[in-house]
Amino acid sequence: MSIILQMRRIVMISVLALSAVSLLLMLLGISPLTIGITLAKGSIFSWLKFNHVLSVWIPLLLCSCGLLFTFRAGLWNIGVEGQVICGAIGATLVLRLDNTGLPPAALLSLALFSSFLAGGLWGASAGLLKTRGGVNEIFGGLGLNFVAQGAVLWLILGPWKRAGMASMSGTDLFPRELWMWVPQGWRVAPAAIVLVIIIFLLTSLILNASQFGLKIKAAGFNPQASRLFGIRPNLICFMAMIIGGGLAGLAGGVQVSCVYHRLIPSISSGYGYLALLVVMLAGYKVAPVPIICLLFACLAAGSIQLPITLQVDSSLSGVIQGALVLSGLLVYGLQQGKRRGH
Amino acid sequence: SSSFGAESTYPFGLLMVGPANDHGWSQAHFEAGQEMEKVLPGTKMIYIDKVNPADRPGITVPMLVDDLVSKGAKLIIGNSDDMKDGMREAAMTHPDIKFIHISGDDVVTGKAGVNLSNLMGRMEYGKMMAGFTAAMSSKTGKIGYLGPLINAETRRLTAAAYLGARYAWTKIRKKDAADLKFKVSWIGFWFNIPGVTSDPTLVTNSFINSGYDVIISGIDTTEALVVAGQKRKEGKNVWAIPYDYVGACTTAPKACLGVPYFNWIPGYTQMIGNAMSGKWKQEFLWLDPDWKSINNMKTSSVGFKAGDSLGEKVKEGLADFQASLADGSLNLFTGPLNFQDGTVFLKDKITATDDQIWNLPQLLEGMEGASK
Amino acid sequence: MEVSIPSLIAAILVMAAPLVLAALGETLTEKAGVVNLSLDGTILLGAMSGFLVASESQSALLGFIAAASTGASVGAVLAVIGVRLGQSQVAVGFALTFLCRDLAYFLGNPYARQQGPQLETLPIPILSNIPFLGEAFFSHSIVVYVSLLAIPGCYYFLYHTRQGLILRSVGENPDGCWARGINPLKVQVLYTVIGGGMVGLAGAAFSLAVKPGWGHPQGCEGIGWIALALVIFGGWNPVRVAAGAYFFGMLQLLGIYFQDYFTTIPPQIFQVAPFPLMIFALILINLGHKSRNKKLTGWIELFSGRPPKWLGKTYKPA
Amino acid sequence: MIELADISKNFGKVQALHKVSLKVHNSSIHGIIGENGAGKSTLMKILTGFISKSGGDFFFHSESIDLHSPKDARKIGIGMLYQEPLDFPQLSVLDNFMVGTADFSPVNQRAALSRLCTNFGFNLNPESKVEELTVGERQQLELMRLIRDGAKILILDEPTSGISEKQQELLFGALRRLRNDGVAILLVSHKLEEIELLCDEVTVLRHGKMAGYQKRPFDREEMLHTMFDTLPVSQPPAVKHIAGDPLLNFHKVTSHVGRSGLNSVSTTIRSGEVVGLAGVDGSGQSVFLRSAFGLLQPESGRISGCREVTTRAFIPADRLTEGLIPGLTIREHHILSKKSGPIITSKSGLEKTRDAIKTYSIRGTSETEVENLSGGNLQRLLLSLIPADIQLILMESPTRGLDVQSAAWTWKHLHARLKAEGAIIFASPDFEEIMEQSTRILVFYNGSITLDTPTKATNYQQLSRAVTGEDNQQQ
Ligand SMILES: Nc1ncnc2c1ncn2[C@@H]1O[C@H](COP(=O)(O)OP(=O)(O)OP(=O)(O)O)[C@@H](O)[C@H]1O
Ligand SMILES: Nc1ncnc2c1ncn2[C@@H]1O[C@H](COP(=O)(O)OP(=O)(O)OP(=O)(O)O)[C@@H](O)[C@H]1O
Ligand SMILES: [Mg+2]
Ligand SMILES: [Mg+2]
Repeated sequence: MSIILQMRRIVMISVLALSAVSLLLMLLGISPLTIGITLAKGSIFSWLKFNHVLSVWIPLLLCSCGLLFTFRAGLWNIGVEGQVICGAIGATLVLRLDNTGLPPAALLSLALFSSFLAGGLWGASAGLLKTRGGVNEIFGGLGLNFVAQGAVLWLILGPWKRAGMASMSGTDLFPRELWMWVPQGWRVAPAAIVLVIIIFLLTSLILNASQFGLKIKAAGFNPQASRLFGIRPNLICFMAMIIGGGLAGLAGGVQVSCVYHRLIPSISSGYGYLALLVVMLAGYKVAPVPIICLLFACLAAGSIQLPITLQVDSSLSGVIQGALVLSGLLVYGLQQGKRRGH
Repeated sequence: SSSFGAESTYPFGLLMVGPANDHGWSQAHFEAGQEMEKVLPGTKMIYIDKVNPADRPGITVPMLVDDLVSKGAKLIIGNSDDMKDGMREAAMTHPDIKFIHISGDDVVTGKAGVNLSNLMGRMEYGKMMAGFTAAMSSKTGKIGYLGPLINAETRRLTAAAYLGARYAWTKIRKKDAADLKFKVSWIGFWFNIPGVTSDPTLVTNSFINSGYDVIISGIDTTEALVVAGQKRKEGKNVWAIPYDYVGACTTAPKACLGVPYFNWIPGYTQMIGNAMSGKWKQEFLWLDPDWKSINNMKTSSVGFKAGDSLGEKVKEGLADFQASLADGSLNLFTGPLNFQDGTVFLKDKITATDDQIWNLPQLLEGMEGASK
Repeated sequence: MEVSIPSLIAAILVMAAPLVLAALGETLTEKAGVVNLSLDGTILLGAMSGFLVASESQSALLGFIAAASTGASVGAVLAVIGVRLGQSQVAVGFALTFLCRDLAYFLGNPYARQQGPQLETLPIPILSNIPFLGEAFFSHSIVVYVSLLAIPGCYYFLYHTRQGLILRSVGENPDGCWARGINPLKVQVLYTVIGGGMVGLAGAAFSLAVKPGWGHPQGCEGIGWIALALVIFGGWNPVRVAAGAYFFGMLQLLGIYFQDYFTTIPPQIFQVAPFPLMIFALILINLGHKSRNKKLTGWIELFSGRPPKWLGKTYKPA
Repeated sequence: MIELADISKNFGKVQALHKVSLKVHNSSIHGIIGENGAGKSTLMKILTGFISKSGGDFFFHSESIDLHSPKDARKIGIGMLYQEPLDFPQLSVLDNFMVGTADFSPVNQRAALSRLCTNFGFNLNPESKVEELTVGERQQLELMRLIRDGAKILILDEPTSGISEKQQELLFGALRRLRNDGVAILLVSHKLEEIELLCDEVTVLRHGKMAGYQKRPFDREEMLHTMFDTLPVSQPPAVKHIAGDPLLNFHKVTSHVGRSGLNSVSTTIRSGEVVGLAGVDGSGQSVFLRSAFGLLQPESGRISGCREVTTRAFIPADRLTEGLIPGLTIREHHILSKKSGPIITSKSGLEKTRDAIKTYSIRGTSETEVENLSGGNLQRLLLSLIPADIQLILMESPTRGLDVQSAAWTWKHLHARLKAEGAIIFASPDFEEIMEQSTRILVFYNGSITLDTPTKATNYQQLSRAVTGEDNQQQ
């Protein structure tokens, strides 16, 4: 698809969405401009706030990378939330181990690895439900989300609860040495940033420039024909689910080890669902994902300013995100309609 | 109102765990904060509500403190025990900013830096009155307590309510303690988080469906009162006693026996005042009601506002009860008292120390419901 | 806690009422071959608009009308992008879910936790005095009665009316309908909108009756997903879908009572219990379809149902 | 009563119909006959307004009208029985009967249904689900529905493919009655004996054009000639291969996929053979091919020999949707088809692809996405994708959509690369192709092999009789 068309599309989408939201705001007597400025101020105009943006960007991008795999395989992986939670549980499991004698760095890496594993397993189980149990992956994933939620609640109120307490506030804080290292004046761990960038590069390499990626694509586009090329669509889908779940799980690991330093019920922070919107808006392509993630992260982080400075509810940023995706779908639809010629 | 610190010399930040208009815990803080701007000229409140991971995913207390400080806040109030870790963390990163953590005890336990103080009101008394009115009004002798999460604070308050109820039941109504059912049902957090906590509406409903006719709310929001109001409309003779906020009864006046509430104005005035005038010192404030007039918003940190539906007899009984609590002639935390598991809490004639009350390890004998 | 059965039944009926409405609405939509995944958001938006209009106009009726039309318009958006323009219905549904949810919180914020009208209960004159049944079934708010009537209503419409038959045929084979002089697209659009309307009603049922009031959270979050699951659980059969809704309501309530008996299990767990159950049921159903064992299949056919053939696909007329 | 004048239809580039004209008289059965892809169904679908025509006029009682949808056609009493049944398998017989009726009253409709059943001697249980019916019974149901709707012009598109003799007789009985009641009937078919049994007049279509028209009595030879290109018969195969060792063995293979599936097919394919599968569309060829490749597992019976994927290649008739992966480029297809390294650079596979594009003269670049290729080029691409070391090549209509010389080229190429230990099996609706290219011919009829002969030993007439099932009739 030509760059010009790309550009036209991007412009159309943003104009459509933003004008819709602005109209709504003006009807409510709020100045869209002030909102825009506040959101910008609250996200990118100060180092600390940008740190906050990054702390959203990292897990969001991880989840989105995972989704890129599953979408390529033609799967609707709705289970991301649950996979994030399981990843978080996996990481906590390791970080709660005491007297392992391992150096913190090793323990942290182990935690991240186990979060990938846990998420992957959760993704795999959704895959199994689909391939073996014949449960539509949407509802399998959805159900597993609730199961994962149940598991984390049980852990927090049961085996892992704080001494003498039963509170949704979450588990005890991890000892400080198990917090991922953050330099003076920073609020996010550089290690996490590096990690997510590497993951993204790997994702684009695998999906756009590898035999495996091509096989995923083939299996997703046309399972029946892919068999003529000696591909086993079910197996490929299964692997895609594992990778997708693993990356989501990694996001959970990051949330635990870098952001909250403990396990909380809403550890997934809704990034699983937000990532779905990101990838949809990206038209299931790899390249735009990190930028859209950044945009969404800015909206999420900046939205805090709305109630503080304008007494406007933060959910506005969610409205903007939703409007963007919806107008994205609308524009795609219209353009395809044109190409079909009616 | 986007330019902070400009006209005001002493901006302070308020982090509220719930919505600023929850008719409960957070609203009480919010209105006290607003009052500060009048009481202490030069102060200016910067607030943010719904500070909890469910309502503001991915946002942590330290992040918000960073932001408030960047807006010029010189003192930060965090109003939930849920913020314990975050407040301590933030206090460490901002040594030159003063922090007030409500309901925490980092000062006592020595975990806090010098710039972090704790503030709380002695709600035990409020809860005792709540329990008293409940037991006085109950027809079935079954009192339900809608508990939030389980920790020392909630155990302490629930126990206090029970003691008040048992006193009314045995001493005033002259009934057998064994006939008084006092059941606690914990939802898991200070307010409803769909899919995470139990649904307080459901819990209250099931209380009432099982014959409990007075529901004492221990959570930040007013579901108990709302449901009780509904059930009254359906002709059931039930009441509720909300919590935290002086105006809580307005949600369903007919079903409201009264509300034990916090009034944060005195505490705020004292601590912020000191901080402004450079007399800040790390404190652990656990403020009494002003027994001369517990509903005096200037002076009393804890109050009990009787509801319209409270019968005259009960009103009088309550007055005497308050009086005897006031002159110290009555201390309900006096032995013999046993814990839920039957072990001895206080031997005969022994009265509990503040520390014993603050760190109550279990519910008391005679109460139903989980202790940890 | 010792339970009084009639009041327990009554409580279940109340809890499940909105769920029934939403699930039945979705059943209609899906029977016509369209997946409307936006339920969770639509319910919230309906709850908000219902509460907002009701408290402004002090008329619950207007509130319900507003909620219904909100839901219908959400359905219309899906119909345009997902049915007419042929974009993935799942994608559109998802985008709508989150857009609606946040829109609800945003627009409703000024009204959060304010006093609003709520439906009174209207005990049915004579019936409500019947000892056991009266309390259980006949002393409720209009919402509950409507939800109860909706079940046979829906069933009758689907299986005993001309329009109902057309609706089902479109979901099975649009080409066949086209060949019989029916325009499948029109039908799909129609029932996407109507189904959406019912989902909107469910929202108002929450904010004006079951959990009166509006706030963030309102307390009905997540119900939409449950409704969606129930449609599958009930095998696209209105009666079984409704049964599932009551089953779910019961589990929710029992969770509170179980708290006493299973003190080791946090009561919150019981809220998610229905989902593993649902998945398990689906697997069972699937195995039943696969297995050659006639007995097993026969037994499973009892509570299984095949999705409409055309579910979620976009129909392009020749 | 109805007249079609110069009807044309193109699907994108495909011209399915070109200036076809046709008159339909009442109380007459009009046969439409022609090979696969001749345009029969398309013409009929236009006649019912199911699809729109690109050109031409439509006269009803000699006044010009337009049909925008089956609704319009229904108004003037046109009803069609489609080639692939357009009913609702999940719904009950009665429901199917009632969909779209104005008068919706189960009681009346049930009565109407049973009345029609007795009239025609059909026997359907209103309650049973349609998916439990046989193809024949589903047709009966549709037929009765059309009668109920008062169809004056009945169109039946290949009603007899895959239905039993008994049902066929029932059906024909019904059709004759209807004709005598004054209904005009259009009968699309492949099968000569049906035409001869039933029709009063017949129109032959070839490649979307009118090829001929006859009234009773029919001249069979003439009809066959106009249906298929007649060439000098039994021209010796272009190639001679000596049949070697067994390569693939079918033993009593039965399958129920598709219209007619396979019923206990047994045969052995030997190396060096070029086997042509002849038969009317839907007679079992593609199930045979798919089973041979391993896409379909037979319900019973055994397929042995040449089992591992690397030794087989399959080119399905529906090239784009079954054989290739729309969305991927030519180069990506080549990368997939050959074992190459884990990492793909802008270089990888480029050389091979360029060569392939040159040698197979595919109109497109290495980065063209396959859905943008024309039918002929799709086929060339598929051929170019067949790895070198392949033993067994399976093809459905190998040269459909290729012009004469590229078809010839294709075959030359295929024979050239067919090594001594290899074999080719191809299904084709085109007799010339089979006669010319194959060394051995298998004729399929209703899912079984009715004729297995060396090409030398057979001739064109026998073949065309075999595929239309006449030999069976005579036996
Ligand atoms: N929807 C379509 N899109 C593109 N091409 C089509 C379509 N339908 C039919 N064609 C093409 O039009 C030509 C005529 O098709 P048609 O189905 O009318 O043939 P037919 O005579 O019915 O063959 P058969 O005997 O196999 O039914 C064929 O080349 C076919 O590929
Ligand atoms: N593996 C399969 N899966 C699904 N459908 C199949 C399969 N194999 C064949 N079919 C379809 O079943 C129908 C009848 O197949 P059959 O082999 O009897 O007809 P054919 O004439 O040999 O093949 P075609 O119809 O493609 O010319 C065809 O539409 C064919 O596409
Ligand atoms: Mg045809
Ligand atoms: Mg064929």
